[in-house]
Amino acid sequence: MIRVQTEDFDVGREVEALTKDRPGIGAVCVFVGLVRDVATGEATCAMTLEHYPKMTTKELERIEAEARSRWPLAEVLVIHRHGRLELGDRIVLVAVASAHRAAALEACEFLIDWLKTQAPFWKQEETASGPRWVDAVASDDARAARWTKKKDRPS
Amino acid sequence: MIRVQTEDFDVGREVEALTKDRPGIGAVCVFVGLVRDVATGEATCAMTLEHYPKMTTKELERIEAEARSRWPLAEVLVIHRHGRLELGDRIVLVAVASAHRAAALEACEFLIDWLKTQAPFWKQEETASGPRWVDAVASDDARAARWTKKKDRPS
Amino acid sequence: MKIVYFAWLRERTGLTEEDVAPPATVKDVGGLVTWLATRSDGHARAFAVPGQIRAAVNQEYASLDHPVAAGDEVAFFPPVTGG
Amino acid sequence: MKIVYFAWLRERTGLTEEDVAPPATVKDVGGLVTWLATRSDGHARAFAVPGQIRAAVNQEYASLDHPVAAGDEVAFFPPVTGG
Repeated sequence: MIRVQTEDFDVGREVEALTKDRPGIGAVCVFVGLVRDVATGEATCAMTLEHYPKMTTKELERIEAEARSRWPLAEVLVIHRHGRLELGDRIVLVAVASAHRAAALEACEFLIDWLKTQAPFWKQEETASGPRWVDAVASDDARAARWTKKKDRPS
Repeated sequence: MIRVQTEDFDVGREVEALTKDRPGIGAVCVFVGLVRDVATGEATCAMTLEHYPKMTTKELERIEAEARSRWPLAEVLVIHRHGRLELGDRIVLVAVASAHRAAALEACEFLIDWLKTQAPFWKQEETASGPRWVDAVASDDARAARWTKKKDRPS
Repeated sequence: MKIVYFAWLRERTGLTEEDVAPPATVKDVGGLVTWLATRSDGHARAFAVPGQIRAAVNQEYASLDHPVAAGDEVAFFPPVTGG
Repeated sequence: MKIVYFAWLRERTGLTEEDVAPPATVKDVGGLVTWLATRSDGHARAFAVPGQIRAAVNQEYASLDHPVAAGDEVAFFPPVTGG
């Protein structure tokens, strides 16, 4: 399931809802991304996330479908916030539930790696010297590219 | 931090506490293990986890220290329950907070892989044909052994 | 053809979107970029460094040789920084 | 020397722990296993398949050639299944 929203989310409640009455689930892997203090080397107090609404849901659903085609997953949840977020605020949640931990761990990592390089979001930070668009990071592309090389876990 | 307890834990509250007032944290990776229905091929309704209290904390602290020596981690939390647990109950929580996602994801996976093969817990399932000790799984040893081959992420 | 802009392409062009009717010689994303860059100083600045620009045609990532036609929605934006 | 048992080793020996004074010929974990197995039918059953047994000396994993001495706490249990 994909949700794009301005509101915060409750990690515990989301994980609970994901596994409730699903007795075949033995493992849940959750990734939470937060606004941190030095994303670009300069002190950050807040950021604004802009996105391309018509494309975002489409792209996130495509990424979810790709994960489901690679691993046997019981549940997938991606929540991505947009709008203005302050230091320490939650930005993104990826939660994957499966019978076994390997699938949950690998799919969670796959999803966050692809989100970083494929989901049409742009971050503008507020710094002491004014607003500043966050540049894409080459290492994110490299991490995502690992998954194109083979079906399972990259080295 | 290591906690071994019979009581349940609240995933959201634990993650919140881990990151609160820690502005350098950009990523949290969480693994939750649950009692599932067919752990050994036979329908399971509940299980009892026995452990070796004097050794458990020592061993978990050793595993945490090993993770901290391999990755730059802001916070590590492992909660492992013991006693009787029913279908769908949470067994274990591993939560790792770091500035960047790679460290959080890899350390979380490392910790759960090592917990599975090193933490002195034993599971006895209640099945229709009576109680049954869960056998160790060779694939768990293989997953854990990957981490001994090189310092970073195994293939 | 509808053009939409995000992040600093939106700021430099001063536009969130615009409806355009490029000449028939504009057949793909690359041709569209070249043509759009002539529309104003802001457009020229927005499209100054092609390597920093990504495009989507009808909400799907598209390379420079991807065809464009009347009725398409073409988006321009910097490399994404979500997650 | 204190011996502690877990899981089906506890069930088969019928003991959670016992204090023992093995002869001086018992110098390591392997020697201790051989000697303990003679103490009762339950002990014999518990130690019947050495490959399924793990040991810890003073709460640290120990192999068969790990030395044991008076005052040690030696634990025997099946391969762990936590997590």
